Amino acid sequence: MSGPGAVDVAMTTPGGAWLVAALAWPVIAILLMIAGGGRHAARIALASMPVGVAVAGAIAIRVLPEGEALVYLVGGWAPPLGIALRADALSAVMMLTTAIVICGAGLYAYADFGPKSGKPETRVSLVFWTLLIAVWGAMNLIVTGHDLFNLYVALELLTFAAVPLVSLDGRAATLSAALRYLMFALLGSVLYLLGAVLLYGAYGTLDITLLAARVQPEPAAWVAAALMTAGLLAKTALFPLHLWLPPAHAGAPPAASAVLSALVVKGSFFLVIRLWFEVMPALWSFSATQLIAALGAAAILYGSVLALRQERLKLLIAYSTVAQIGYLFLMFPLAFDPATAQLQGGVALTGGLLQTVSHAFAKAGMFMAAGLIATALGHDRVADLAGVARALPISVFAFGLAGLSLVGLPPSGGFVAKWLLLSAAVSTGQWWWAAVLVIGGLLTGGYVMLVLIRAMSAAAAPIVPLKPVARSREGVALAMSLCAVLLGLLALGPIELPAFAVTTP
Amino acid sequence: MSAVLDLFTIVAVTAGAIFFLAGVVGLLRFPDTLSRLHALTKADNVGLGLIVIGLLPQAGSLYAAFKLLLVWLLVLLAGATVGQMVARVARRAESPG
Amino acid sequence: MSLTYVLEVVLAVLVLGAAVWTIVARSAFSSAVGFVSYGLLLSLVWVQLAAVDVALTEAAIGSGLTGVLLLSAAATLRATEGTSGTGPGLAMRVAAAICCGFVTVAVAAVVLTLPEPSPTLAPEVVAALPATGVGNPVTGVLMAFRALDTLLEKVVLVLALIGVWSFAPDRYWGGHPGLSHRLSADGVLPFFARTLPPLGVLLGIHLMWTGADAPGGAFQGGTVLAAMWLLVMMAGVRDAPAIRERWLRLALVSGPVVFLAVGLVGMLAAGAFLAYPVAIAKPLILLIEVPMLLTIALALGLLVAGPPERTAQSL
Amino acid sequence: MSDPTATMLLGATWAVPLALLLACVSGGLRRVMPRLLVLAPIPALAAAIFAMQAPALQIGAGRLRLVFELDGPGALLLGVASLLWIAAGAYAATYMRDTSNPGRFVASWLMALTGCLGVFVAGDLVSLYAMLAMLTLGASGLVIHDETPRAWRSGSIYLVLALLAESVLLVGLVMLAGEIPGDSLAIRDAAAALASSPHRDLILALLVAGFGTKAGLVPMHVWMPLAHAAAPVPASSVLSGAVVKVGIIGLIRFLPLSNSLPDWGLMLTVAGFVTAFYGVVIGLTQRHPKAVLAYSSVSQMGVVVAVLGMGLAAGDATAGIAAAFYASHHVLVKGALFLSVGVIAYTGAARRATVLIPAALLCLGLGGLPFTGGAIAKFAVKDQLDVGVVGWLAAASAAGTTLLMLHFLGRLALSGAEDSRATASRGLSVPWLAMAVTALVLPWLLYPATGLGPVTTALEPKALWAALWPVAIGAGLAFALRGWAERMPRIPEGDIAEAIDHGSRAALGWGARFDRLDAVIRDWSAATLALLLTAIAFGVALVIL
Amino acid sequence: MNTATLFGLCGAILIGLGLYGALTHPQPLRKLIAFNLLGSGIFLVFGAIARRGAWGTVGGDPVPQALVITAIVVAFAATAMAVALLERILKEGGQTTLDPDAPAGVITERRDR
Repeated sequence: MSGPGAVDVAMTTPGGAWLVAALAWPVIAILLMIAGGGRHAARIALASMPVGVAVAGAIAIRVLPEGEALVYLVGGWAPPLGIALRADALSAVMMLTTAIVICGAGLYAYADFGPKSGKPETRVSLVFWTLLIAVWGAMNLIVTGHDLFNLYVALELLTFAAVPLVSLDGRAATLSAALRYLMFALLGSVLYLLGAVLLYGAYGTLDITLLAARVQPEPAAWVAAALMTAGLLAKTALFPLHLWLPPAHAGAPPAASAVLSALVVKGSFFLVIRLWFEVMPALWSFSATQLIAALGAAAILYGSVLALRQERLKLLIAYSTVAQIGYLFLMFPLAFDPATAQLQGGVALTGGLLQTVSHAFAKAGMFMAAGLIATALGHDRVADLAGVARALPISVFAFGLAGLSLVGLPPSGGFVAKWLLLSAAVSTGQWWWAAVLVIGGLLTGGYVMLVLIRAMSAAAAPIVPLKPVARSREGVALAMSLCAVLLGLLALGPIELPAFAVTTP
Repeated sequence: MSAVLDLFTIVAVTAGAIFFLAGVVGLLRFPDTLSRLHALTKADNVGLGLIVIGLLPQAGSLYAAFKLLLVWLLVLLAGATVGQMVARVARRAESPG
Repeated sequence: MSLTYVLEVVLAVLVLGAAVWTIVARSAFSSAVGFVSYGLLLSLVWVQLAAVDVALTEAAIGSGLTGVLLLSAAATLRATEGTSGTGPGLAMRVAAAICCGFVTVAVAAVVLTLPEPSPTLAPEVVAALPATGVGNPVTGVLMAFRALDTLLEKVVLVLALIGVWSFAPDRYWGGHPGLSHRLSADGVLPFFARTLPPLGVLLGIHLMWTGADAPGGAFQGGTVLAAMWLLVMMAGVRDAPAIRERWLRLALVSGPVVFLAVGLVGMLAAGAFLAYPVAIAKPLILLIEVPMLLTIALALGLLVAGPPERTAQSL
Repeated sequence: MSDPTATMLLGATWAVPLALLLACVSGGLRRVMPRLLVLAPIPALAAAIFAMQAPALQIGAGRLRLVFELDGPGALLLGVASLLWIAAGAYAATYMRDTSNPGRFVASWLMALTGCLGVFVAGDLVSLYAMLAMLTLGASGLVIHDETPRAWRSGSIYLVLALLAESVLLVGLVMLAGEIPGDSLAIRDAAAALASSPHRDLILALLVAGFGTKAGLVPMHVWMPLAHAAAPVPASSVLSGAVVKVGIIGLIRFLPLSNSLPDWGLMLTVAGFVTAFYGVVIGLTQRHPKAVLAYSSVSQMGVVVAVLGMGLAAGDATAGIAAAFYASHHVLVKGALFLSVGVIAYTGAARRATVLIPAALLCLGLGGLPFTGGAIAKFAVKDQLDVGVVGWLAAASAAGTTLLMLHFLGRLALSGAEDSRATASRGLSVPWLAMAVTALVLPWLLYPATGLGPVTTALEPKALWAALWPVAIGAGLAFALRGWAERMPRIPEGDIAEAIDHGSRAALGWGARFDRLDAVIRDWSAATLALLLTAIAFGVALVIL
Repeated sequence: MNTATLFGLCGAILIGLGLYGALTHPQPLRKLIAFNLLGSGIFLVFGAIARRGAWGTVGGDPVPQALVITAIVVAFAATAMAVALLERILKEGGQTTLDPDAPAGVITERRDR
């Protein structure tokens, strides 16, 4: 049945039910874990992961080939009354990334948080797995949600899942990091909510497609756009709103850091894309796109320099995230078409998306490798890494490969992304962004090499790991980094990269 | 008939209001916590009681009247409890040791 | 200039006054007290805005439960108030005031320039309401048109609870939240806590039941139940349950489980996820709301009770 | 050899070393790897011999597909470079036997090897850039290998300059890619598109700056003396012999030689000769034989660039192959001479002649002594350099080179082992002698393949005289100035590198400022204010466009 | 000025107040209270919008009203989380301000959990 109030011809497309599956399975898994208790949580989580991968794959197979979006009207109620779910190419790519990274994190974390036989339920054994799957579910909702308020709930879901992950080890430092993260994230999401409220007041709907058709350049839209953008940037930790990120990401357990840095910040970034490219592509002025990219550029330079100055490996990686987030925002001015004064999908958007995905894999690999190094050494002082390369060659190799992608050297996905962004900058004649890309690459190379050279230098005495490091976990880290590198080989295929262009209704 | 009832209402409610006023004055003017409390709880309970009684004739149905009485009862209960607790705290605070 | 309008202006002034008080109050405790009264005034505002359901929710959750949380936190944290420093300097405060003022002005400008006639979904809701079998449009929106939000928000509650629990020290995991320290049999509060709950439970269920057609619903009902439970726990009549209890976990998830199950059945029976066959829409909604009431009551109560602070053995 | 196999060789050129590199992840393989280094470049040698006419190897179908192919200059340089890598690999197996950190050495070595040989077969922009990056990472690993403070400094300066060069190149390549019509990033199409591009000058500037740094053009030469002096002997041998040639091949491939650009030609020629003489002058002030050799490399690359400059000015396409031939001779000679430095360190006074005599032949050969490989190399570029004043400059640089190389010979003679009966192990002396012989003979065998004319013309009296007199002058000067070397001012290796140190120190100071700034920005109130300001800024940006 | 506009403006002011409190108060708990103020201000604006959407017998657009109910519950959950975190930090003797903690999250000697 279809809501009588339907103004819009939105219809559930064949295969749309997969979107329901993408939301339902994580909820089921979470409820099962809570009911089943921590002794079974790990098994339930790992068992449900194949399902999640399958669902993500099924959606990708339907969406990616010809970029036709899947739509599902929940309860059969068409917007504006009901809520629609919609998955386009962007969603599919993000879904796949989420699936792979979280599966990696799960396998990696099993040794830390897996069930201890005979023992009663422990705190982490329930909390970690529940929240890990919750992050997955929240990401799925964020990339498929098509209703601004529904997306607000998704954002909060993501925050509530992410914050406890930060303070999982219960040390005072990480607890305050978590509190800072929670408070700032809440500020961000209420600003987003305020914007959504104003949009409803002006246009009487929260559905993205309907809004895109109704939004006019007028005060309501301007204020809403500004507030929502700022709020989302706060959750994405774009410079100068990164206060919470370094301690939070550096303090969390490695598997959690990987998920936080690779995915969670991308959730709110994804909504920025939706907002700018889909809800109000015609609202943005040239100066606005320049402004957001200027923040990105500042983040790149600033974050990289601070990464160079960190004494702790995990903080270095966290600041590298601050810097890498900056790259994501360079695509906005490059996607701005002065002729139509519109943001348009194309090479720039593809580059930005590719940067998002390859950074997700690279950063996951880096944090996992760093975690193993820290476990083996008992510390993660960059200055004292000598000899690690011989003790943990695979981990260091994984770190190196991830670095390759962050620096943007071929054949990594990072390179292709950089190449696309550069060519977009050149073709639109915005040299300054090209310069930023290049300098950022140099600085990144600086801190990656800093770590690698230290790790490869000979130790006074060969290192004996404090704790044995399982080959399988090194393997997971390596796999993540390999994904980042092999992503570049996608570009070898005949895939029509601009196929990722957002289909503005 | 209804005029009488209205008159009754007016009288009762006004009386109740006066009790409230007295209670507030007591709250503001009395020297120590306990007597303040005494004034407040008593005056308010009686005041609310009068108002409720006054409103009973205006309540359209028996059900509504019952609800009004229930409200009064609940307030009495809560007022008594809270008064007790505050009094204990006050005594603990004023007589150290 | 009608009398009600004057009253509304007074109300607005009172609300703003209470708000200012919570900001400028010297101690966190009095600020929290201010927030509670602010919340109660706000629920009157909601009534004036013809949103009785919201008024109930605001009074129960926005003012009531949040108030309990803030008050107890203020009591606990009183010790640290001095340590947090004096906050930013004058220049920062001025800059902050200017920026916040700017935001206020911007929002106000939008409020004043909202289009006439205002876009509204009320007609659509009224038109579609019969298909849901419920009479209260708000409940209709919550349980049918935007059921997904409601379902997810149950998940949010449960997840937040897991988060709160995760802040417990490892040694207390599985134990009791730290509300009551000793079980006292006598005293006024315990008496109160024995007398009131039966009535409160009745009221809670009543609110949930009438919510279908009149103001009210699972949230408001659940909140009342949660309040009763908290009263019982705080008075020490019953100890807070150990969070490792299997029944507790099962009861917690029961709401979302049933909701999700009905939703999935809807895919087969009514052709869409979270769609109800028109014939049995209302019974289904009630079927969902009963376990939801339980989940909400438990989740809200435990969220206030906080993370476990005593091992399960130490009763 | 059939085409498909030859095409496969193009892939094996870089795939085989890469496979060995990946194998280093396993500790067991890492231990035997030093003995396998000598095998890694063999596919490249085969490719250089057989794969010149082979069809290009294409990987992938998209616009960013990888293309590998071999043109004349590429084949020439690939062949001699692989020879040097083989010899140096054998040499390293012995020389690095008891190094502290063999794992990193082989890893860096194979990385540099992959990149260096890969550059010569790279047929498209992406794979070219990839190989350059790989080369940089490996080479810097080799430079810092000894982990002395000197090595760290040289390594980091090298890394910074190389990455800088690559970034500049990347921008140039991306711009160039924008000019290529249709879906192709092949280097030949890019070079074709360059000449007619509206951004021609900007792109050329970027490319010349990038490849120029790689080839050590003054003033981007700083890294070369530092790196080559700091690296272990076999490493500096390949660095100075083979690795610097990636800059040359880059210039050869991208400069639009077939259509004349007088301004750019002149500019390059001037830059080339400045570099040539600068290298000689500074080199004369150096004490360490490896430093002297490094400066001679700077000078020689200057000559090659001058050749290309003249070719570009005249629009003479043969300049490419001529420059490549001249450069390939330098590969062999410089590689051999660096090896000799390691050999003589283990050779006592009694047997010193066995090292010095071949070294002397090579040195004079570099100056152009008739009948040496150097003579034919100089002869190959006469068409470019034998015109008017340039001819005199070329002759002067030849004389200067002779002088510099004799200075090197002197320093080499002083750096022998104390024990007069000491003798270098076969593992060192055999590769060195082999390279020496190759350097003297191979150019004569290769010359016909370049299609620059018959060898016999190089043996006519006129040609012999033209080759002889600059060498004689140089030798005369050396005799006249003997002993002056001690009185020369002492200029540190990498002369102007001091400036870079000052720069880096200043940078560190700035870093500390960043830390303080971060403490401010990450203060809660400041960040929240920033949040509001961001919102307001976007609002303003939206309202007033 | 009608009821909706009156309380809409009231909400706008509350938003400003909340932001100011969240920005300037040193204690996290006060920030939290301010944050709740900010939230309720936003809800109030939404309520005003709902009121403007009154139609026939329906006193206000029910969709925003329903959304506000959901949002209130979410805000409560957030507050509960923050309070729990705050009290735990107090017990751990951690700092109860939100200002940058230089060594946050660094791994000193790894303690086994």
